[in-house]
Amino acid sequence: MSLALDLFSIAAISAGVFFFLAGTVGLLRFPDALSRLHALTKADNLGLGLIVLGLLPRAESLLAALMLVAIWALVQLAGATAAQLIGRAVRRKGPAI
Amino acid sequence: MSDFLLATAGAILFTVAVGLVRILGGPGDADRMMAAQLIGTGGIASLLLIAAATGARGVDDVALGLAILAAFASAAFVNSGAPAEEPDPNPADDR
Amino acid sequence: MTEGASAFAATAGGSLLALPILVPAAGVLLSFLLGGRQAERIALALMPVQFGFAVAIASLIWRSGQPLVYVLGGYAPPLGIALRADGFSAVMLVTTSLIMPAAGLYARTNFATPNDGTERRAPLVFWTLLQAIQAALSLIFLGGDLFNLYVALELLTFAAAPLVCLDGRPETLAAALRYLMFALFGALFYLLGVALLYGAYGTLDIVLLSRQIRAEPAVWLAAGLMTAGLLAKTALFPLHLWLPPAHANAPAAASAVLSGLVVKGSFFLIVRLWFNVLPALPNAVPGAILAALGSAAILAGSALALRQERLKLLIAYSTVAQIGYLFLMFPLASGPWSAEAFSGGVMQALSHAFAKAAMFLSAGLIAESLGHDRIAGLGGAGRAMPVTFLALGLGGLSLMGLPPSGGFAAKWLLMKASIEAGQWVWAVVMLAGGLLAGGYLYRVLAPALSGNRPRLKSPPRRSRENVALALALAAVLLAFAPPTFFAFLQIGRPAAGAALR
Amino acid sequence: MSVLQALDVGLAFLVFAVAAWTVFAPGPFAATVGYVVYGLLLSLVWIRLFAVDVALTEAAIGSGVTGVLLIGAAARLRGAETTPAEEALTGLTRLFAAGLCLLVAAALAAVVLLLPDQGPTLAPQSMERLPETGLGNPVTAVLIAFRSFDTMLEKVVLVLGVVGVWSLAADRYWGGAPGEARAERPEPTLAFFAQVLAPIGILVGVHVFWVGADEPGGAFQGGAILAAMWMIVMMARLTEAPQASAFWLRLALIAGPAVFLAAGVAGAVVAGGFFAYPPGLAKPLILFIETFMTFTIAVTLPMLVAGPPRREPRR
Repeated sequence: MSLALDLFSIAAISAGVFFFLAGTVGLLRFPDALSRLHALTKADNLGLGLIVLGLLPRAESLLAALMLVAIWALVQLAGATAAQLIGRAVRRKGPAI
Repeated sequence: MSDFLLATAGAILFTVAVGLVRILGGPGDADRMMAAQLIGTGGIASLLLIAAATGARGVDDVALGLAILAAFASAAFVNSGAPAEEPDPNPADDR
Repeated sequence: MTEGASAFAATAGGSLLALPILVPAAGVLLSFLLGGRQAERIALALMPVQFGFAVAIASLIWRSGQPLVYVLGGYAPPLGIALRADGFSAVMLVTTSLIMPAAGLYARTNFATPNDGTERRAPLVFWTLLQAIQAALSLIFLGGDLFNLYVALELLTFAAAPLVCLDGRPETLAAALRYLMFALFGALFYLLGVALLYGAYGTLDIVLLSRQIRAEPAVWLAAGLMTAGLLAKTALFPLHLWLPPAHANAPAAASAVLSGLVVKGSFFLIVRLWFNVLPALPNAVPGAILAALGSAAILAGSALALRQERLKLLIAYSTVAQIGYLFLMFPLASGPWSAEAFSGGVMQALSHAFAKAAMFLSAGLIAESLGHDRIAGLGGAGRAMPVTFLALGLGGLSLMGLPPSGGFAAKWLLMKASIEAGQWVWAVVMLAGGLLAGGYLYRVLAPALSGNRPRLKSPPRRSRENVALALALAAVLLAFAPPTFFAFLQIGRPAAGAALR
Repeated sequence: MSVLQALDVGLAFLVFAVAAWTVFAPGPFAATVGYVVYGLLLSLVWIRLFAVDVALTEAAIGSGVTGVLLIGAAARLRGAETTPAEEALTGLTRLFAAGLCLLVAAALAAVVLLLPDQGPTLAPQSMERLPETGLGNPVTAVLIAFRSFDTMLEKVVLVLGVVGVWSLAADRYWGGAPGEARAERPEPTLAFFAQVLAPIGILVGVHVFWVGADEPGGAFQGGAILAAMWMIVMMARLTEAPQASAFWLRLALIAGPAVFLAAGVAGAVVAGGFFAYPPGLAKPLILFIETFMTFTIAVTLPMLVAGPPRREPRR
């Protein structure tokens, strides 16, 4: 059982790392600000989400697990807001800001 | 297992930081802001991984604090980008 | 060392030491809360109280012949914080509590709240921060713990910097910012040194540290960093760049406090550092470096003062020069002449405090009455406002080091010590500095006392002239300090420079 | 080298790289972004040094308050071609400054390496006397009991900070609300975000303050998070900055140090010395003082960020 959980953790966390990598590559390679923003949000949502998912089986208590989920939810909220705000700013002032 | 967690923490940090180093020249402030946002998320991820691996106490509060403040820099950035100095000549036109 | 086993046991009456810090701190909070005219009332009402504390502390030290100690919160060092007062602390406390009310009485005209009681910016800020400076200086003179003293430095910085740009002109803002940068970097370097000392010895208490300190790399680096940081705050040449614009642009009453007292705060800490914390370090080389910088300050500051076109800038550059004298005591700090050198340094700090405060207040009166402070336009002004120029001249007497004045006593003691120590060079510098001071004062006084009376925009108020004159007279009277005064200064003074050999 | 050591070394290099990035960044805004990231990495470093209290402070101040302050400052400088400081610096001064920095850094590094690995410390003594305070977190005990005098005075420094910032106001704006009046067009996204975040953030802030007695946390960290919540609500224009002359604001700004000072003086009457706590009553008193300090910090930091009054006072 523990082995299965470990394997699950490893798989989820590795997938999370992949999305962080993808987010970075997108940030560096995509042609314009709005599409770079697009890449970025994937890292926020999926990257951290998968890592939290992978860490859940290892949480010491239910409260700790809830805390992990809450952190992810907050980052989701922050990421979505930041993406909206930056996107609007870029559209309003042009990509040079 | 904790070695794996630590290695991933390092990998994430390294990945997102490369983004910042690469983006030194911009092109625009918005890109720099995005890089900072990405590092913020990456930092929280590695913090959680490090905490799980080393069992340090009280780290979840730090992660919680960082998560709450994650959008602050971006909010300030946008807020300062729309200052009162130059009122929009055509307020209806948000496009 | 006079601190014996009593270093951690509170002495009788020691609780008095907390009051000169806590009372003005409470005054700051209340003034800010109540606002309006209350700030001025609270500040002025607390000044005599503060003088009472200072005198009481001095008399307790005098009667017991021992430093006064108080342990805060019942947590003895190294865990907790101790306050300590020796002769030097007490003298500085009394000086502060005399100059503060002088500046306060002078400032009532400039920083009055309108009759309807509406709160104005400059008065509220001035009266609040004046009390903050008082609290910070008390803490500097009484603190027995290096981190506690860092807090005092922070208080002092944030109290002093806004006073520089109180009248809001852009150039004053630039001066204040520059001052702030120097002060913050200075505090940061000091803090780095404190952290190193804690890392090496696990305590921040001055007495405990002084017993353990050995000449090792960490200590040398800490001493270097802390000294450099404090020198930046004291504006010793070549770190003086911030001082002339800051002190010349501040309102006169603030300049008097900044030039007379605030720079002495960080100087006091340099003395504490080398005499009380690091007596075990051989101080020949650092002492010589400090004195060489001091000499350069005397010569360069005086030469620059000679070339100024505005009176307030001239006085500010003369502060740069006079600060230099303070550092001549360091190479003379060990040896049979050390008591003389120490007394000379302290006397210089006191007499400069009074004389410079008097001069800045006079310069403020001159600027207000004439509408400008250009030296070229001072012709005959001495006839129009004789008392003001008398105060300016008497202050100048002390700067030149002519008898009878505190400045003379200070320079005489320092000169004697340097000749006894065979270090002639400092004596030569002092003589040259006196001549140069004579030169720049002549530039001001000679035209002022000759020529036709100019038209005054408004004659200075007699009471304000008297305040300046009283300060100048205090600087003169220091020349007549009795031997018991110098004996008092020695209470609790450890000798610097490998005193433990 | 274990993975943990490798991570530490990598983290150290990263901190160094971001610091260099910040120094060499083109323009104030880029440098600010570097600084925010630097703060985030530092809080990771503090975690690795098991200084969670400091990590919390760094997270709250570095990413929250200072970041907002500096981004605002960078935005105001954006119009200027160069800052005055840049104009004044010639190549030679830059070289000199760089050399001096390198020298100090090298000397510090060398000396720190020379210090004993197990340096002398006061940690055992503070643990020994921890029970007297009734607290479980030695950091809080140092701040509010052993060295309470320092902490009280640091809070007075914060008041001086506000006085200093306000002193930059134009005379006619004295007593008015701090910060610039902004265009009346609230960003709907930001408003929604603030409405969702603020209640959660306030809970977290109070939580961090409350656990500070026994776990990492405390008045400053909790207060800083609360301060950030007020800032976001003001940024979203859901509420206006209060008038600088408002009595309640002044009271809030001094409440922390005032209560602390009063308790310290009361100690002289009831517990035999300034800043002494009566035995048995230490913990409730400490929590009482910390409550006011948290509140004051939560009010002070946004006022410091908002800047001097820039609006005519309303009567």
